[in-house]
Amino acid sequence: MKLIYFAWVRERVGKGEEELDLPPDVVTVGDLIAWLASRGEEYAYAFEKPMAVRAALDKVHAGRGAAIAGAKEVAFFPPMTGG
Amino acid sequence: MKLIYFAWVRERVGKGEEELDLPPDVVTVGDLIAWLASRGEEYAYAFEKPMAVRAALDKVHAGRGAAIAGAKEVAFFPPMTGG
Amino acid sequence: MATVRVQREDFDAGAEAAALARGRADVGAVVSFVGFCRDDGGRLAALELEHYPGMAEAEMARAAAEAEARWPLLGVTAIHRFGRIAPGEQIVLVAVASAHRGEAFAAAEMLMDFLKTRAPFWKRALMRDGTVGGWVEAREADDASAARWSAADR
Amino acid sequence: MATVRVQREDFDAGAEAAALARGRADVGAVVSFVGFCRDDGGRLAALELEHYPGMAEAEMARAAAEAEARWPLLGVTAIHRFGRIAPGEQIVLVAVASAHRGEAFAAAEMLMDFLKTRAPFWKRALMRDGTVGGWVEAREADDASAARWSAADR
Repeated sequence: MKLIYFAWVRERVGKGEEELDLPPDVVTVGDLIAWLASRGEEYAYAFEKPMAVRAALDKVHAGRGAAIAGAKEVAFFPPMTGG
Repeated sequence: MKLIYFAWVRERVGKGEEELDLPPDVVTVGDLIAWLASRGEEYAYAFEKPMAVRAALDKVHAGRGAAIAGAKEVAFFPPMTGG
Repeated sequence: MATVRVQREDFDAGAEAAALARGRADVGAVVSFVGFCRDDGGRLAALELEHYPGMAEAEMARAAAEAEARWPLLGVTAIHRFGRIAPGEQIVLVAVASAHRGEAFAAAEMLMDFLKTRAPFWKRALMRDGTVGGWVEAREADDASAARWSAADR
Repeated sequence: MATVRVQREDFDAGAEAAALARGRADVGAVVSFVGFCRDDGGRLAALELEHYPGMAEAEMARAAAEAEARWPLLGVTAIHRFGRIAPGEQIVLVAVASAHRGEAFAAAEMLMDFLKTRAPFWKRALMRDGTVGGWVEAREADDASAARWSAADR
């Protein structure tokens, strides 16, 4: 699974993207955030306030309950501040 | 008193402006409309639906009860359709 | 502060809007509205716009002053043409600059509502078949739209 | 029908808005919004805008499609820049054409609300004193503004 990070999520994780093999019990976006947060200090920091991080599956906004099966890329980022 | 007419009020009255001496009992815009409407066919036609005609005193919108004393010009016109 | 013009000539809407922000860094938003002459399904040859010289400018300036009193605006430009205007041509411009977008949108919309219902302009339709169409009638929807900005709604 | 662009280069807002009405006589209204980089009282040197390539364009196109489904629009253009943007420079354009002004104003405002809250762009402040300011925080007011357009309000 390709994971992409933007803005301060990217800075905290320390990389813009990575490929990770996910354990089979990671089914939803919420599961993925919980699993990532357990992978080390930098991830714990990035996801310390889980609701402050938004997610997208294949470039479409996704809620915490969305199933990640079938997605090619999952992105995590702060609330948007464009415009 | 200078009277000015615009759009279909002007067409019905048959002139764009005129100078008229008003009788002393013409005090308000409403009085002036009633007096004008009695002056002939063309005026009666222009003011046949009195509420369809708007008025301005010295280039400021004025209601029927506004006193015309002191005004240099009174204008009559249909509801505006600019923009 | 507001720029108000009533003129026969066309105007450069983009240049007018851009001028409101040029050379300053406190403007965060410029909203501009341009009204065009539509051809009414191909039947209209042109609009003939009559206006009340002097009062037209004064009413536009009054509307701009009301908008400026109501919102913290950084610039207002309003231009209205008169005379013969063909389908596809520009009739009116309202452009508003402010720090944030909310007030620029609201002020531009209020200015157009006031301009439609208070500024002394009257449109007559000249038809393609050579006839002079009637004077365009005022729309109740415009009065309702303008009424949104009355003091009671604040 | 909508034109959506995400680009590093500046854009000609007036030309983009004018293009929506050019050569047609069914457009009665063009509303355009331009968002500018403010200097934050002189402290800001520039904004650095990061975006999610692909998703940024897709979200802008989705917002335009929602506006087109909701109002009878005759043209929509949305342009958003990324990269380093100095105070006074343009960041974003939304321009909407329609027959009547009400829907053009509403659609332009909805598009900006959606763009602010849904399009994946993030601003970082670079300060004049050489420090990197923080990432700009999302404003609750923007979420509230976007919520106005939810289905329940229709």
